[in-house]
Amino acid sequence: MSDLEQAAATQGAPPAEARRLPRSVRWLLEAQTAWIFVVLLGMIGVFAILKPAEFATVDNFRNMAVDASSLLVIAVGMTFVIITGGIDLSVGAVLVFASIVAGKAMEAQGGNGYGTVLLGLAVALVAGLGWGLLNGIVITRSRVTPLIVTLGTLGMAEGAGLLITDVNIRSVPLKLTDSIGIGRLWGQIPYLVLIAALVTVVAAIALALTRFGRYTYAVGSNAEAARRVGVKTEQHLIKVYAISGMLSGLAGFLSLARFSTTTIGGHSTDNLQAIAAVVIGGTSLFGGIGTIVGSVVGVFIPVVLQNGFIILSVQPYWQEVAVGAVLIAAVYLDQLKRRARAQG
Amino acid sequence: MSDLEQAAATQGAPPAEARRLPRSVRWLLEAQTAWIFVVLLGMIGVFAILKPAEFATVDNFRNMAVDASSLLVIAVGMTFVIITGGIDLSVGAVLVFASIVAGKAMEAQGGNGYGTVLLGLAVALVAGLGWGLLNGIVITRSRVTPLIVTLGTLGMAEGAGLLITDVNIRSVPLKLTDSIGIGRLWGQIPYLVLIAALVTVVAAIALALTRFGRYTYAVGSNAEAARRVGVKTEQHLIKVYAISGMLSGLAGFLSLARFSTTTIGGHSTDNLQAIAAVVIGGTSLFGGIGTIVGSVVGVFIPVVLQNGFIILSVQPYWQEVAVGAVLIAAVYLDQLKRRARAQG
Amino acid sequence: YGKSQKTYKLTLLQGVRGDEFYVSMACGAKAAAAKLGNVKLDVQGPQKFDASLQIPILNGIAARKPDVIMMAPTDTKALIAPMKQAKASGIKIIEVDTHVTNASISISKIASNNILGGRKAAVALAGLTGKQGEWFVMNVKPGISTTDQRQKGFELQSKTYSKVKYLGTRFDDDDPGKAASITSAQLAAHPKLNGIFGANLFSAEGAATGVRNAGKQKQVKIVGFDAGPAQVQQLKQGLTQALVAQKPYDIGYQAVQQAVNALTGKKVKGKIQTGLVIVTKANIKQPAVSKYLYKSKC
Amino acid sequence: MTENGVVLGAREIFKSFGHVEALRGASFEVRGGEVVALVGDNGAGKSTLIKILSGTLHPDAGEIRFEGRPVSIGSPTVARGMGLETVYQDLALAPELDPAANLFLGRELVRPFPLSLFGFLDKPAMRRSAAEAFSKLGVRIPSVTAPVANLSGGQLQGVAVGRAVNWASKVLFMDEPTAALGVVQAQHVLDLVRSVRDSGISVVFISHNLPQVFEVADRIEVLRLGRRVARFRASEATMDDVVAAMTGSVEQVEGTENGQGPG
Amino acid sequence: MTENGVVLGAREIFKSFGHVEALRGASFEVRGGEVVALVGDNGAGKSTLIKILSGTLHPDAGEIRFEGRPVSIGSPTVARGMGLETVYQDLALAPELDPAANLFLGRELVRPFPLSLFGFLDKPAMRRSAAEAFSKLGVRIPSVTAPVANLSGGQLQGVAVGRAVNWASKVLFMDEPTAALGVVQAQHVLDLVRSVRDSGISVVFISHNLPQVFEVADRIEVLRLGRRVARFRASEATMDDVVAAMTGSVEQVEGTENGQGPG
Ligand SMILES: Nc1ncnc2c1ncn2[C@@H]1O[C@H](COP(=O)(O)OP(=O)(O)OP(=O)(O)O)[C@@H](O)[C@H]1O
Ligand SMILES: Nc1ncnc2c1ncn2[C@@H]1O[C@H](COP(=O)(O)OP(=O)(O)OP(=O)(O)O)[C@@H](O)[C@H]1O
Ligand SMILES: [Mg+2]
Ligand SMILES: [Mg+2]
Repeated sequence: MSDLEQAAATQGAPPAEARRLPRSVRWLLEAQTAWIFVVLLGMIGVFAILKPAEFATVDNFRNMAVDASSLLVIAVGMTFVIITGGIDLSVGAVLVFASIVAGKAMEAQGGNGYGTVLLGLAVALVAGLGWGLLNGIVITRSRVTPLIVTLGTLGMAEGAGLLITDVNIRSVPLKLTDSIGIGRLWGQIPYLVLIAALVTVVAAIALALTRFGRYTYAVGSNAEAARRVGVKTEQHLIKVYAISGMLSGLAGFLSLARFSTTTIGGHSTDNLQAIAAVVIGGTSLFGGIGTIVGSVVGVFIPVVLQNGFIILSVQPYWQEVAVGAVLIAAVYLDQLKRRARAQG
Repeated sequence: MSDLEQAAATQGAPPAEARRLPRSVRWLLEAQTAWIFVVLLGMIGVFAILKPAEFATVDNFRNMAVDASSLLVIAVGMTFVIITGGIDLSVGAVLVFASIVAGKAMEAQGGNGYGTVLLGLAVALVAGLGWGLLNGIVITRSRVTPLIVTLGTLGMAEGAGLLITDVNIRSVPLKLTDSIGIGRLWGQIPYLVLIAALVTVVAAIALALTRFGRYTYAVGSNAEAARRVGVKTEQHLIKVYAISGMLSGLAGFLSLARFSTTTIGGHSTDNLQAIAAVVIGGTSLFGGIGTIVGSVVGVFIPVVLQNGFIILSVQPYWQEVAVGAVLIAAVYLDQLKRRARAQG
Repeated sequence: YGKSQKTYKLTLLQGVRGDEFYVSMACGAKAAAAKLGNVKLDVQGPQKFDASLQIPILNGIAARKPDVIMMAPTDTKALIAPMKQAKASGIKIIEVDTHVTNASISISKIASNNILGGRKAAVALAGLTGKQGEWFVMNVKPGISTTDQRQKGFELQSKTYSKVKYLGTRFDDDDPGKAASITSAQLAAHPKLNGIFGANLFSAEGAATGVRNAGKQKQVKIVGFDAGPAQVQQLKQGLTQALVAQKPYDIGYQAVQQAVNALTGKKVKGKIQTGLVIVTKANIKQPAVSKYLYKSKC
Repeated sequence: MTENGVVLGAREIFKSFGHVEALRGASFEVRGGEVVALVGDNGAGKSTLIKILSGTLHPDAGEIRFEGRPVSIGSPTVARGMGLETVYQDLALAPELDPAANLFLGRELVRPFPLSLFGFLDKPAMRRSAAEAFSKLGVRIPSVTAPVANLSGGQLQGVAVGRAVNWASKVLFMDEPTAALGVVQAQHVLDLVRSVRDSGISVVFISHNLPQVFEVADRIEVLRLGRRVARFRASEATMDDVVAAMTGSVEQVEGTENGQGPG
Repeated sequence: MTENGVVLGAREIFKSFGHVEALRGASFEVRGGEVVALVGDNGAGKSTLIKILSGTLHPDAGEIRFEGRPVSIGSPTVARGMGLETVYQDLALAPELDPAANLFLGRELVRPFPLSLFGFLDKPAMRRSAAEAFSKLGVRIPSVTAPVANLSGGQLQGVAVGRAVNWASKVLFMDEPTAALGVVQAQHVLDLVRSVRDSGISVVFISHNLPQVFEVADRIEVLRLGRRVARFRASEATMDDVVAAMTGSVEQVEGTENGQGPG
């Protein structure tokens, strides 16, 4: 037995009960995000018990999932950005910009078929990608802090979008609304939810299992160290901001499909909502730590709270107070449990 | 000559020219914030040359100063918070809450004299202080990250304010509006500006010259180290958030005086504006670095840009694009110059 | 020297920029300016309907010293001081759409009545639902005078219907997504819900999306406010069933006329009320109605 | 002072981090006016023990006695109040502050009344006495007014040592204070340790550099896997004895010291 | 290889940080298959020189030759490509990653085709070979899958050393690799240095611990105030010679080595 193994055997061994559980369950229990997930389940449980007929219905869950989908897409990109120790305030503005240019493109193309829809998707993605690249390049070249750069591009994207059209575009192809906007796979799973879920799963895999994800953590944990071992940190940061931009573009397209119109001016708090979701999910604003699963939970907690409180007919102002308080409590509980686990 | 002095003489000596300048000038040149200040002066210069008759008037500068005053008060508190490595999202909501309770208190008291005004001031300050203390206590006790805690209290303060009244209070004593709101010292200096300037100067001195300021930097630089040398870091953090809350309360009172009504619909972007101002001014979001003077400049840059562009009759959307771009450029220039200076 | 006509500098300060209501108002103003010929019109507006954002812009405009500022004050009190200041520097002021409580500042007030608009919305909803059921208002956020008044008007009128249960107001922070999710939840909580008043564009849009998500288009009727292209599109698609339209084009047109009247020494009307129109799928084609649909471009 | 002249004593200290048991019943003593070296392998628990004695960590179990009375060192402030100062292994410096500020951190000099009421700092005085303290130590620092972030490893350590020496009045803990120091600077620190001892302050000296240990220490205590396994009079032990204890090839009976009986 | 067997040579390197001149014309040579110690006082410029040779910093002036050809080491990737690996004084570890991830950082093992296209990490393989590498080094690490943030100083250093040793193929730079190591672990590292050397890789060994230096080094180069002031054959020099050079009381003529003529 080598020193290392010996050390592991005496010091690092998991407690006996955990060893008896199957690997996947153990992983779930030990995962960083497990507890905030439990908190979310707890909330759902409470609401379901209080209002089983109204809250705990397939329809209601489906609606909540749809409500969360576009923010989820943004929050996924934001997770990568925040893990690198950065921040992206421009997401909402890029969303609006992308939906404007995509709408314009589809309007110009005319037609009402899948071709037009695909064109719109491509334009939205490219528009988002463009702003993301701009963010990444300016951040790495100028070394101006991401908060300022993305605040600047926020204004620029918003202004540029409004210059293209200062009113909401309305002639979105019906096909788009019917298919993605309100369509459901097998009549059950809304395509909006499906797309968001797909993006989330791919991102979660990329972050947890690939070299790209590893470098994302490394850059956020110690950028200088990453650079010294040969990670192209600047290139990597550009990629990360590009992804965040592109996902904002996708969210813009989804919002176009859902509302069948651009929603200029309706996304000024998207950035804060996404950041909050990511942080609720346990990602550190200082970088190096975080998971996609956490961000998913972080997106759903406010959605579930709001839905649940409305169903409980809580007064709107009381609701705000309650959401604020429960939010803090949820994150606190999460930390408490995690710390307790760390103490063994 | 001791080793240390020897080393200082050979290595750390300032360049000859700097040594010949008087101390105060040298200090200004070497101060961290000098360059962003030069950038601001440059902007003012450009606008003044382009539109001397309209931009470079006493009236216009006075108006800009008034416009900046209440954000400045908030940004001063935010500077302390960010230097500790924290963040305070609740400022705008606390502002609204404080102006509501102060308005209610003055309404209840009735009367139109200085007594009523002072009561309002006291109530606003206490209300702000209360939320600030809550922020600080929850952050230090629960160890939940400040972003989440202050996001929670944002919702709570907003909801609580609206529970008290969801229509704007309009019966603000005339004395308040006439004196603080639109009054001017010697017919020249608006009291709003005077109060903001006073707060700023006191805060700048406290941060730069007192033990309180030193501990603020220390906590942001290395909280664990500060704790180990006996700094009561938790107590200090509570004080810092209390100050931020109290200044938000003051800003609420000022806004009451200026608008003669509570502005419960506004202020949702005050937090981001204040954070941006502080960061433009060179304070690091990671803590340990920053100055009040920088934040002052950071508050004024967007104000001057907007005012200048309006006077130049730039289209509103182009304005947004331009403000975004110039913002990035300004901070970039600042960094470039600072780096060049560091390279000697 | 030939007798050259003097050019008048006018500025329109909107309550919020990019909103089709104000775009149409600007269109009306531009049309009037083009017709008169000797008017140079500049349009500015804050990003949000917010006094603290509008005042710096007003100050900037005042520094440029146009002859007349036509403006929609975003607060009835907050704007008094800066408007007074602008007036003191010799600029004439016309209030459009909204006004401050101090009536002596402006030379003319041109507006439609938002409380009345809210009442009309309730009347329209009553017509659609047979004066019975459960209703609520989807609104932006408290503290905005125009939407507050619409909500108030709606509430006053709804309470006159004995078979209507008024569920109160929910706020969406001008986020259509939030409006949609609130609507979903309201539908889950109140199965008998059959009427929603969306007090502004995103509120109506989000409410419609929420109803569509829940698949309850048949049961729930939605009345929106304003008649921008997006709202009209919703109406045509059957997402909303009625719109309360103001006449912003007229407001803008009249404002420029009054401004020039004032500058040329002609008689100025101190107060002009422009009316309100209810737009439904049935009447939208009628020229008397369609001419009041808002413009997205001039 | 007390029996045996023990100033500070720890008995049967336990401390775990999650599943890692850093200390498993460690004991330790510091006597008046001595230099005691605390040695042990990496991960033996030396730093953890020091952090507990300086109030930075709290033991899970165990007793601490100071000048004969049982005490609870609840916070670093308590420890400082008792005259215990520490050079931490991670140095515990604030990188954005300058050397003078770091030296006086938590003990700032303030200007005379009435400015003292507001806590106005006397920066020139602090700068002056910091410069003195460092030159006494022979630490060369490019500038007392630039942030310590860019100092070399050795310079940083100099700042940390300077700070602790400046303030200690009873016991000075030094957790590998010479690890990053050059030969000359290390010699300065060893001289300093002796002169601190000669001024009546006890020094706890942690180091992996056994020649240095034997150069300054009066006594040596050896920690292994979270327990004290041996104590030596430096004058009577050899390096091989110490290494044998550290690696576990020999274990003394607790309480004896180089064959001395307890007491 | 080239004249004198010099693998890597630096001549007249200058580097300033603001007003601080860290290197003022420093020269340095590494020959094939040797252990060369680079010694000097705190702040002498050792770390700066190493960072320049490993592509982390760029010199203001000066020439670098690798295997006889002048080269420009523009980035750490270039240096790694040339077979140069470094244990940095600040260790350059990512605290939030685990030891295995740190060991393979920048050189991750990926799963076989087609998963390799997407850069899927082969975590079990990395964990296994990391465990092997560490056990070879004798570094005890509580867990290869927990973040390194909470490791003790010595354990951290073990991780950094393990990483560099694992990858070096021409020259291994070690900037104070034993500073935080226990006696036993330090001995492990010294053994390792020798076995690396014996496998034909040159080692540059920076340390303030002169006994260790004399134990492993074939040659010793001395840096003082940013310049090379002396070179010794370890077998022919004494500690006093080296200390004298470091402190400036004796200065060799550049280019000579223990009295040897140049060439
Ligand atoms: N905050 C912490 N969290 C988790 N484990 C810790 C923590 N601090 C120390 N440990 C673990 O406790 C054990 C003892 O650590 P300690 O730092 O006291 O050792 P040491 O004797 O000082 O070693 P070194 O000579 O390397 O500095 C080690 O296994 C270490 O990994
Ligand atoms: N990034 C930097 N910015 C400013 N000054 C620096 C920087 N890096 C090093 N220096 C300065 O350059 C000089 C040489 O530093 P270096 O780290 O190379 O010394 P060293 O020989 O490695 O010392 P030590 O033995 O203490 O590690 C020191 O005075 C140091 O303060
Ligand atoms: Mg230690
Ligand atoms: Mg070094």
